[in-house]
Amino acid sequence: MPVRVQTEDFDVARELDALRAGDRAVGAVAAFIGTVRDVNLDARVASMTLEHYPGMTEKALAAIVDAAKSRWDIVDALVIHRVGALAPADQIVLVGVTSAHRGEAFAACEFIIDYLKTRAPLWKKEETAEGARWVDARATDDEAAARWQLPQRERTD
Amino acid sequence: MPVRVQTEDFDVARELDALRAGDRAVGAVAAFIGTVRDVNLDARVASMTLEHYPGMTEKALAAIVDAAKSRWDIVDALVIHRVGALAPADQIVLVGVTSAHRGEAFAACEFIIDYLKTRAPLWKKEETAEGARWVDARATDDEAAARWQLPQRERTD
Amino acid sequence: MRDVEPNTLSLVYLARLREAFGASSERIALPAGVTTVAALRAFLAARGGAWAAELAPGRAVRIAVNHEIAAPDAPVRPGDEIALFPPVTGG
Amino acid sequence: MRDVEPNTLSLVYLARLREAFGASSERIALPAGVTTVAALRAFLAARGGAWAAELAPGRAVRIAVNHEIAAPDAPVRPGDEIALFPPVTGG
Repeated sequence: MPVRVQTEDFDVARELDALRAGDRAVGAVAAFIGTVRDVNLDARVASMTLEHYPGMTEKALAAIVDAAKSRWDIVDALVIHRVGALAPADQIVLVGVTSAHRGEAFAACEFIIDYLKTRAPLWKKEETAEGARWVDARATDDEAAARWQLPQRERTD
Repeated sequence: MPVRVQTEDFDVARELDALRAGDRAVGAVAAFIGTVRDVNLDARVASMTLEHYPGMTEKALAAIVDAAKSRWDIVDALVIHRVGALAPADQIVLVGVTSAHRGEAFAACEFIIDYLKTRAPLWKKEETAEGARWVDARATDDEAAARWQLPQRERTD
Repeated sequence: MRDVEPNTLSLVYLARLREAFGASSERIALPAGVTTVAALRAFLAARGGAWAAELAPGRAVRIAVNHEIAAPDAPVRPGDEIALFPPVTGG
Repeated sequence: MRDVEPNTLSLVYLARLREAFGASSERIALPAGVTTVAALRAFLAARGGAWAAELAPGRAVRIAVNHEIAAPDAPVRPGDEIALFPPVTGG
């Protein structure tokens, strides 16, 4: 199963080992791990809650992985995204990509996380000393996704 | 210690956890793992030996990490490279980079592995059915390193 | 397209919109004249209060029809599951 | 610049060159007239056999002086550790 949404933490080594198991043509593994920062926009973050849209999230992540596989010559790719309550320094997301050579693995890995950040239905709510707040979408994430020149996602605003 | 040369295997999760421990400003970890492929240039690889130049290797890796740190706004970086006898699917090298945001982590991670492949004094010897052979340097590795537009390494050929 | 009562829509509200509307989902009869995503948005905004505020033209709202992000002119059909949510912030 | 006999060079051969030369290191007296990396390479090539073959002009050989890759016109000084090796293939 190339995508998972779960409340539990994950072991990066175990997940990447499983991803490349059974295919010895793999020579390169690129990985990205997103973690909870304790400071965001100058406010200290005490904890965070990740909400998602069950059903759609898995489909959106699978579609992003499929797009990466059709675009680059990679062997396999994996996305694990946590939901629920998280604390600073906790792992949030793992993207792993295997390929024969590193260039494809790096590009596909960065593509997947860029698209995940603009297309997967997940939302962060931070608890800070000033109260709880929903994290605002960042224009820089839209710009990062736009670099890949996929058709723009549909907008309804 | 941001660079290590060792015969032992490494645990990717433990190494990346240690790299980001103690700095909760880290929001992004980019990692690259190089592994032994069982096929290279059409010959099946039964095993591999990594030779290096003790003393210089550590200095070269540290210089590459320093160059990455001066070029990108990253928190920290790590390189572990194995030497000695390796089998197909074994881990060869780990590059890990931590930063507040992912763009810097990805760029610095790819920079480090590109430069490592052209500047660190390490050599692969493959044992195949047709006998042992030293792996030839790949022109594509030189091209990958050249993308970063550092001054060309000195050549004595 | 699920096995539901005819002529109803299943609406889902997420994150800030869920909190603002005080509901995570509801089932409504397909309103007369609502054949597109844009028309559904306008219909809900006409409820006033938080609905008007959150769904006002210009506010960044994403709408998914049956788990796919949809454009304003995308069709709305009986039995659809339609989700309204703010721009995503995962990863 | 190490604490060694005066007027010697410490030479190191690695990977394919180590095998071709049948040695991983040697210490030699600084040859008369050898003041640069290029001159040292020519001096070693003049030994003939594998030395001539591996160090012929046009063969890809990297030379490090005291652990730093050096250009052909880089100086060679007494006490230097000078390593000769093929293009690297780690990672």
